[in-house]
Amino acid sequence: MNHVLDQKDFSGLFSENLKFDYEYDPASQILRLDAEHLPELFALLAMDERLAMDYLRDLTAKEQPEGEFHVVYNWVSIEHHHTLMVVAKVPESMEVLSATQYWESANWMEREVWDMFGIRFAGHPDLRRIYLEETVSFFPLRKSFRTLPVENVRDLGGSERELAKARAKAAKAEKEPAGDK
Amino acid sequence: MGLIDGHNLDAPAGSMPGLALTSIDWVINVARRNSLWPLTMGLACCAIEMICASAARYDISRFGMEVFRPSPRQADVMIVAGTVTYKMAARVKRIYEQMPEPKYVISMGSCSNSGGIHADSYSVLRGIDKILPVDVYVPGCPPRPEALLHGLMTLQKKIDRQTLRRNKPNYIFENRREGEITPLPPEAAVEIEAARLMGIDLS
Amino acid sequence: MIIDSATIWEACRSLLMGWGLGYPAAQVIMLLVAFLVVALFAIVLVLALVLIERRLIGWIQLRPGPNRVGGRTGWLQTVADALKLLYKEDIVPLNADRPTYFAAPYAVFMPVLLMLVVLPFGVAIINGTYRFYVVSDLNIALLFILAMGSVELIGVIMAGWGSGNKYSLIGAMRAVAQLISYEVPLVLALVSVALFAGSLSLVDIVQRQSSTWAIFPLFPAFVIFFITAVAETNRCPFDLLEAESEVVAGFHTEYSGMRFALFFLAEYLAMWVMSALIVLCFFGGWKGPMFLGEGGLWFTSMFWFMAKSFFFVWCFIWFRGTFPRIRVDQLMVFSWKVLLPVAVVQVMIVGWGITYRNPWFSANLIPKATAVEAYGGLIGGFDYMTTPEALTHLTTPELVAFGWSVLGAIVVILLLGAMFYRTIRGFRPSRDFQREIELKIMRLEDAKGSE
Amino acid sequence: MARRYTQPDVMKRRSDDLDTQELTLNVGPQHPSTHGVLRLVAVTDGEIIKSLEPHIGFLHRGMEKNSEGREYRQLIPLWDRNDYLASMHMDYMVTSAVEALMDVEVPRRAEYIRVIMLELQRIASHLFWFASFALDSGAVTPLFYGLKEREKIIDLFEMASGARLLYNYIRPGGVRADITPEFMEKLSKFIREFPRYLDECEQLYTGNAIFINRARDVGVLTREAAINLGVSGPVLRGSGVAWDLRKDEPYSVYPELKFDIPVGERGDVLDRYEVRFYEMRMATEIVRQAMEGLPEGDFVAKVAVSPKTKAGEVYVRQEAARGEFGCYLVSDGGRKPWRFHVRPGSYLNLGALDAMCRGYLFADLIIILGSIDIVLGDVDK
Repeated sequence: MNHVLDQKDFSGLFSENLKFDYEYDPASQILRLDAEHLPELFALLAMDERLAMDYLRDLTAKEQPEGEFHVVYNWVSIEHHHTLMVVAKVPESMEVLSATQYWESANWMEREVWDMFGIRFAGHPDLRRIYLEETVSFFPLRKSFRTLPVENVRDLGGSERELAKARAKAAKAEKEPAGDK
Repeated sequence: MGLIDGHNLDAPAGSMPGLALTSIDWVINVARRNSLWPLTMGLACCAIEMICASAARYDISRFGMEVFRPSPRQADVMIVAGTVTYKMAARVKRIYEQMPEPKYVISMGSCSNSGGIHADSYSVLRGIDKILPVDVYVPGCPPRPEALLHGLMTLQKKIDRQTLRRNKPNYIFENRREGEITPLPPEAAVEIEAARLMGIDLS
Repeated sequence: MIIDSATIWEACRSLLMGWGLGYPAAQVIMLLVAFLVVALFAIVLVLALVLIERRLIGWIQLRPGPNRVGGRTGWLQTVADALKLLYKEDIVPLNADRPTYFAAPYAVFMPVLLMLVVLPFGVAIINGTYRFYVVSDLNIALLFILAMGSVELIGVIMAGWGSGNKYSLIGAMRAVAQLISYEVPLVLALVSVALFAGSLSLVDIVQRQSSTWAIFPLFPAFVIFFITAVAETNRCPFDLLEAESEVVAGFHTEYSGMRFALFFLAEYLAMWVMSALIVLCFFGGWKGPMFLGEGGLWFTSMFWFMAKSFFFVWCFIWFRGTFPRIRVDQLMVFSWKVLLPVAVVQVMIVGWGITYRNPWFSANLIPKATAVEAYGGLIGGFDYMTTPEALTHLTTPELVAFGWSVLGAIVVILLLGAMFYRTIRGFRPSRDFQREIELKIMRLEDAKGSE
Repeated sequence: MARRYTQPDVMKRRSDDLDTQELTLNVGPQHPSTHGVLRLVAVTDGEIIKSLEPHIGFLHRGMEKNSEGREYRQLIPLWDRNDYLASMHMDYMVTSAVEALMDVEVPRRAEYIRVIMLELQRIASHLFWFASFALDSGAVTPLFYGLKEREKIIDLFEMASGARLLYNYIRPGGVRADITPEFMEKLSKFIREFPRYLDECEQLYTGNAIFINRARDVGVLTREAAINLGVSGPVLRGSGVAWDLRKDEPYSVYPELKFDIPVGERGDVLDRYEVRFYEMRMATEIVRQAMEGLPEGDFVAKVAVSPKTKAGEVYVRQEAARGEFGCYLVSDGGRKPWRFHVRPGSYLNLGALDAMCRGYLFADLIIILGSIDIVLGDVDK
């Protein structure tokens, strides 16, 4: 789902310009495709007057339960006030095209995705880790990476329930006469 | 301290050197505890409460501590306010080493006490006391400014017990005299190993 | 019986010589003691100044300020600070240039201390002769003070270089640029004072202000001197070389303990010396208003001197509580493009006024006042001010000169008044902004309505 | 008037007889004016900045990873610590993301209370920005004036939520506790007095010629560059783009309230300053309207202690104090998020620092950094 005020239907525009397999849902404004086709999509989004997606507001990635990775883009057109979310499936080579040639804001966001997921961006001017040191060997946001469980972090919901139970017990004990057991 | 070292410190209690030294201790401790200049080092959320403590309502300057020094060379007390990540911990340690003796450390907030809400994270140091000797812990997430002021007053009480006399329990240059560094707690080994995985040398 | 420094001096010397010391030995011992007294005075003064600053700044910033050590007033706070700094560890950075690093604090502190030597604090009239409270009435006192100010600069550079730290070096570089460029208008402002008084001795300068304080004819010079004095002492808004938000602590970033305290002492002492210099050069030194001042009593004169200088110290602190910091290139532009031309014009006007005996600038024509005249200063002192009767006796060039100076004074007053009004009124962009947006919306709505 | 030194200028200077050398200056990570633990490496020629690279990650706590192991209600206190100067916005961000996948009808009273809190938080955040910005430019007193007024808002928050800094107040279905008549009384007093106080602040600081000279035409970011670099919030509006999510992609009950969006003209530090000041005035106005229109009714809908969401993915956004806060939530239908990503406002705003600083003086760097108002917790996550 994608909160949009006036949802425009781009189906005609996409079917006219995109000559590959894709999935488009006008209700939620989400476009799903394979990452190999991103060059054509970028050119369309940046160049087409009717789309004019000039503001790349978010770029991130996610790992699917099956182990494949998706890169997620969120665009908005400040000129036309419409939005679009693109979910691109990352190929086996873990390399997709960088969006920095059209949108400079992708620079740091792509570095973050590389840092956290280990997805490479071809054509990025300066692809280094951004949060962690260069020498780190793991990618923290992959599901295969697990943080060490720490014993003193309690399950908040559970402990609250236990506390409520104990209180109720105490109140009950107070209400009843002292000698009664 | 050269003058004082020359005296016979084993003289029986009540004789003149002891008396003189006790009053010198008293004068210097009064001076020290009333002019604790903090280092401006805010790391995260607690820094905001630290700034609030220095602002008009809580006014840390009543205790003569409003002289926040930007340079560690001129500071007396380091208030570690906020989450210490492994990446920052190495820097915090270096800044601590740049401060001149006598120096004190206040650990402000759950994160620098024990890791707090981020204790299960892959990049957060679980307590600044794994790498530095801490004088006062201020609990809270974040502690209120009153709590920080209370922590500072607790530190003042600690300073009151210091002495300039060697071979006494509260001699302030205990470690420096022996040329050794304060030993790290046993839990520190785990943290140093975890930091090494993150590419940071903490030892 | 009035006790004054000269009496004490002679009494001490006779005492020492009575113990069998020769004249030179007695003199040397007394000089040493005098120097110790001056140093002690300086340290007590600085401790008081720091405390005053912290309390005043606290008052400006809506908070009480230090009030724990020494009762509610917190009067021992700075003593505690000094003691603590005395007992701090003294760190020397590994890559420091050691001789320079060690010498720098003294090279900064000593010149400022030496400036105190030539400052006259007051006057006593004993047996019809003047006795001035000054350690040494040098006849080149102004020159001496300027020279000492420049020597201080060398200390700052030494500190910046010796520390082996980039921030220190940048702070010191800024110090060089700032102090050198502000020295020029400072000197020119003092040149007009010296021309006006016809002497470089501070005692003479004060004595020549018997009829009128130098601020009235030399108002632009006063403004220039005040601004440059703030810059010379590195106080806000010119505190670029120790700008916390930019270069950490500037040239004394690497100093700790007592060495740092020496920089601290020097800064505050310089602040007071500059205030005292303003008072001596423009506000009649120890002379109080009208008959309250020159009564020949040492304590009234000292009182007025200290009161006036502390007023300017207060102004310095007030500035710090109010102004943001100026930027480094604007600092230069302000000095070379604004202050310097005005100072040059001021010197030209004074010179011209003296040549043509303009009544505004003819104070140096007054004979050195004697005790009798001083007592009659109530009536006689203002005789030299221009009165309607005196105007009729002027020659034509004098009259023209007088007219010019009146015109100049009006222009200066208008300019400063406009600046003052601008500061008081303030400029509120967001409100103007709001009005603009409202206007825009109105226009848009009008346009829609017409469609 | 400030001047931007272009590359040829620098080259010309260097081709003079002087044998100059580039100076690499390292600011931070512990520096009084980096607003936390940011490290800036500036290559300067004398005092002119030739290039600048921010190094971040000194406060990276791995919060996105930690979120994956927590239930939805536990996410709120965790993400409170992200942008600790605008915790209410953080609460609202998590809440709106969860609500979007939950089918819950939020009571209107709760929405109004949320708007009041969000706008008060905006004022508090901007006041803190004013304090620290003035401190960066060398004026100490505004710090105390700004924080004095902020304490009043903190008092209000404390009355409502019980905390001074991190509130954990807005939660799925509504808010944690209803606001009381005493709160409303104190709030209306605050609303009455606040504009007069803003005037006082401007008299103290804005009118100062030194400040105007330092801020005008410094750190210019053009309209096109601002959009391309993805900056948001007051920085974007300061560059002349009328883009405010409260107007352009409305959420909560903002469509029912009347307010203006301030827009700058030159895109310099002074414009960003003005925009923020005007936003504070406007936020006061919004709070007043929301206070008057506050309906009676429930303050929270019935939501399970540990709610489950539908499977799916959602991207929600809101206009927070520091710009657009987006939240991308992927749920597998359980009690914990599968993937929780936050698009922080400060992160991209900081990315534009290099473009703003090139060609200006090193002394300008500090005031430009202050004008984009970053929170390092938000940048590093």
